[in-house]
Amino acid sequence: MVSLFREKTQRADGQVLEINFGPQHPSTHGVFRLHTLVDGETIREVKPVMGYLHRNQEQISENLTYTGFIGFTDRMDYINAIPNNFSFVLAAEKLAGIEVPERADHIRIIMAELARIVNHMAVVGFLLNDLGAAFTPLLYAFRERELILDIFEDLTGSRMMCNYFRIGGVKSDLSEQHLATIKKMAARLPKFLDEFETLLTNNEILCMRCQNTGILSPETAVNSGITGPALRASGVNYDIRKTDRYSLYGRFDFKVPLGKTGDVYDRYYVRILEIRESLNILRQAVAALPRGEFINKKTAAFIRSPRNFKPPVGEAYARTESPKGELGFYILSDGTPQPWRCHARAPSLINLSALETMCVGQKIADMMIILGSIDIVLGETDR
Amino acid sequence: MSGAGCGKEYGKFVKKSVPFFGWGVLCGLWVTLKNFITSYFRKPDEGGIFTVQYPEECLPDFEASRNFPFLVYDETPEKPRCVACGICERECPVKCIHVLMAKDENGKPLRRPAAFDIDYSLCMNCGNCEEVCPFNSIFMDHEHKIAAYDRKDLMRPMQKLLKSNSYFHSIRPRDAEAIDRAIKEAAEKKKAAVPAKPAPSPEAPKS
Amino acid sequence: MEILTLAAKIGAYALMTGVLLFALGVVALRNLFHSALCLAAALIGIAGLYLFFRADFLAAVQILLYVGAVMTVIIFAIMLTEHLSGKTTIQHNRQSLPAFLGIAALVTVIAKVILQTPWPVTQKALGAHTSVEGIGTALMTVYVFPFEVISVVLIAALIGAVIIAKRENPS
Amino acid sequence: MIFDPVFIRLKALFLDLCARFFPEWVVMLASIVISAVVILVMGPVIMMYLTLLERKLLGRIQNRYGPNRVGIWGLLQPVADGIKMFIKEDIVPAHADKIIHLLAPVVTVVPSLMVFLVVPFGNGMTAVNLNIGILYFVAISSITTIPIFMGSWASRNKFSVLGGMRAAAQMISYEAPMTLAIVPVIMASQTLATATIVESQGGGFGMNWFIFTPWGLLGFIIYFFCAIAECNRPPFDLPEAESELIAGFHTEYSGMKFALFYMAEYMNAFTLSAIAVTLFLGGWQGPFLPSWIWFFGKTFLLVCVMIWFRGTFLRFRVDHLMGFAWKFLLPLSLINILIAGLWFLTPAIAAWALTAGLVVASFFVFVKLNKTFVPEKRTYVLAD
Repeated sequence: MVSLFREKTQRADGQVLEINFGPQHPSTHGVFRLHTLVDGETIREVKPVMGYLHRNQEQISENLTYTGFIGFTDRMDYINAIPNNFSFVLAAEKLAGIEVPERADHIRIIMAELARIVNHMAVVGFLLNDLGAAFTPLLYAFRERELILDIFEDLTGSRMMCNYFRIGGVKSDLSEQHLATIKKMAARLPKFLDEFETLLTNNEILCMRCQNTGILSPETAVNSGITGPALRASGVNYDIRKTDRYSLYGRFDFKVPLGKTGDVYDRYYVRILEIRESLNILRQAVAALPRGEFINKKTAAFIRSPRNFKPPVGEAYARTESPKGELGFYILSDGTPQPWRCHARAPSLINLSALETMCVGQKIADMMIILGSIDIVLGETDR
Repeated sequence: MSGAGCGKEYGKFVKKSVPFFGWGVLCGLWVTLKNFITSYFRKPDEGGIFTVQYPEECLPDFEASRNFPFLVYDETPEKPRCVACGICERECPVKCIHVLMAKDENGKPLRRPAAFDIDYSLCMNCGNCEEVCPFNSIFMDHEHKIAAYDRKDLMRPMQKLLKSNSYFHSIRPRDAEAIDRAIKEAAEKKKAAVPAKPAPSPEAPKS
Repeated sequence: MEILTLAAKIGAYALMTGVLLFALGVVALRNLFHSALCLAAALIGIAGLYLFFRADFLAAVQILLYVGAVMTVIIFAIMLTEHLSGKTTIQHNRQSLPAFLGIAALVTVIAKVILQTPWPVTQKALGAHTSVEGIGTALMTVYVFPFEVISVVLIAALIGAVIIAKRENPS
Repeated sequence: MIFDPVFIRLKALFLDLCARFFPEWVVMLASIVISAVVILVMGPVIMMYLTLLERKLLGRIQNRYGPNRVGIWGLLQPVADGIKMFIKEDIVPAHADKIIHLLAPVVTVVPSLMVFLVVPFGNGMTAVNLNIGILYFVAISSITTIPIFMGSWASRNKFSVLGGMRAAAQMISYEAPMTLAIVPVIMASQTLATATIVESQGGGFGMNWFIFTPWGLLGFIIYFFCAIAECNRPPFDLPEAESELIAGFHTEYSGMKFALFYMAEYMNAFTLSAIAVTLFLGGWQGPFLPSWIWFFGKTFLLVCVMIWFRGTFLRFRVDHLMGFAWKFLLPLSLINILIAGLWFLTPAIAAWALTAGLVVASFFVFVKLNKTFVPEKRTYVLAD
């Protein structure tokens, strides 16, 4: 492997060790390489090396219909498929100027918020595993996650690769039974969160490990284009659900939790608070779910014949607040059933850009939890 | 930008304070102890044992759950619903479906498949084939135990893909009933409009 | 019982031979890490000899201090100096002649002392058992001054170590 | 108590039988061999079933069954694991120092087995009643760093080296407070022999156990933390930190060599708990039941607590770990010696009040002095 630091290693005083964390390493969350220079246990330099999971998804989209590509967006951030669907479908609708029925919008928000809860719970669980817990918090989180995935499977047919959103609406309607399960879930989760927080939030070891490690200043965060909980933990009030008010997010009353220090602990706690806010939105959306169509009548036909969906020549960029940050799809159409170019602004990739700033001067163990707290999914980083 | 981005402050959420050093650790120990004890007598979703002993017991199937596609026949496997139109082949995002239309001696298409192969090793379970099929012929199965020792074994020929309508009823009763009704209605309509018309596309409610 | 005594004798001589061999390894082996491990083995062997001569306390302290602490520090140092751990090192240099002379002088002195000391092998001396209480009492009464001096030296060393460690780290 | 000396009677019976047919030296040899064989068999068996116990308990803590497929309640799981370890390919890295790479796991097991010699398993059931028992234990457990060094150095793997460094630093650091935590016990029982220490805690329906004194409680807590650190178990499992160093010093080990490392670790966990029981929890002392049941019951309880800790806690960071040992446990253990001295000098009720007050006060003082340990209070804004 070619050293990325050849020049600098020679200048270093011989105490420096060059270590590759990854591509096969238990806590790089996939095939990802952290090329590091360490001085004893202290990190001197970090170079993230990605691309091991590159699957050419943007190129694939150019040979697929819009509907056909929705299934591929599932595979980008494979922990939570639905927000990916959401973003892509919004972009396609913007391109073709399609209205979405209110019921469909409500269903979309319900599903997206459930997915956010799933994602945040998985992330906090994995972060705790990186911190050295023997799977207990992760399995507690996964216990609840499984129940939400049950809802997903019941409604969309798949636990993780939902492929649920369609242009102009969603694939299938939410029944009363589904609503009852979701209501039950929304009532159950706060209790679980309380237990989870008792286990962790005040834990002295967690505080020692996480507080003041990997501090990301608001300036660096904004300059590096970091979005999502990682940005909000630094105290910048930027939530696309609030700024863009896409879909029907403008109608619901929810708060944006903000941290102050921007360290790993804040990123952990902001996520916990976001789960609580998501539950808030969920309750409101379930209560306000109107009757009506779950998909725009005109576009319903595109499900059966995807090749008839030919958006006019033009371009569109739509972004959503995915659980990991700003997930945007930029689509360029030439009037054919396939997008001419489709680009995804993947938060996992862009949030990595400040990794070195956060890691330098910290310990090896900190690097792992900083990586865990940024919340990357390699499927999205590499696409 | 620091602080400048902060919007109107709604209120402050202050963390619970800890009575003394070590309290958080003790709380954590209490939670794990509680879960340890309740794992012996509580129900699965109330703190009991949550896992399922897989080969002996399975989680219940959801009607909508989808795994791999299969083909439906009405009476006998020789007469599948599929007419080899090739739409699913065209719309499959990963191109795992291969359809060959049967032809008689004169080379006239017979509106049934001569070969219909699905490569399960390529299939990504998206369910798009089911959505685009105008003849209600291809559906997503619940079967998930398809592991094989060889890649070739994952290439399913038509004989293995064809399953009866009653099987379809058994895994997805609601959808199957709706589709049967729609097919019957379409057939009656066709009978009523005696002068032969092009086959109306059976509009089945999908859910 | 003779057989047991004989076995014990054989064991003791085997132990001594082992200690000598490992000691030779310390100076002869080309790999510093191997040398260090040989030193550890030799020290453990010496502890075994102490045990054999019924100096339990001394044996335990030998292992605790030399093997447990000193050796760990030596190996730590070897591992930290990375370029030493990998390659083989030449174990002699130009000062071999003066070193040889110095060692010869030392050996002569020690041999003379050993030869001149009368070794009274009495039944009483053989039966003597160094008890922990005895050592403790001696340290706290007769040898209390050297004991305290050593503790002062140790504290000085500790403070020095802390100061050196602090200086390296500017932050 | 018929069952109490059952093992001693068995051994005596066997030796009597020997004495009828063989000369005296055979009987002596047989006595040694019996004790040695019992220990050599017991060590690995305890290790095997500790792995099962750990997996079962962790499973229950995490709301799942542990291993339950091999045999009834998974009782044959350790056997299956052993077979798997035996038939696994033994991989030696190309650039490894072959001899030391092979020796390291073998040497690791030796000190852990040697500690069993002085463990009083029951009334009169100590293999060798050394009069320096506790010192022997401290000395032997101080060797355990060397095989870890050997393994980490011989693997020629950077993760291994880092793990080895951490192990050495950690073990040296935690040895100091551990030894100092033992000192009050020696002061109280006026002996170093393990069996005598247990005997000095007898009577009073367990109320004479050293843990029921302020200095005993503090000493026990310090000792127990240090013991967990000594055998590299969470939350002090830095040398083999999975999420950072993959497997630390045994990254490059597979098959039976790996199993030997594991065996040493679990036997260490057992012996360290056993010594804790001996020192603070009254050893085999206890009413009604045979002494060895009391001993094993208490020891396994402590092992379960270790597993419980593993199921709950996160890993320390290396600087916090060092800070915890040197800035918190070490001064506390020094103060504990003072407290123990006061306890013996002052009359009963005054001693309780004085020492308990001192324990609590010193705990809070050291918490105050160690600012890095104390969590910051954070506020979070809920913005619109």
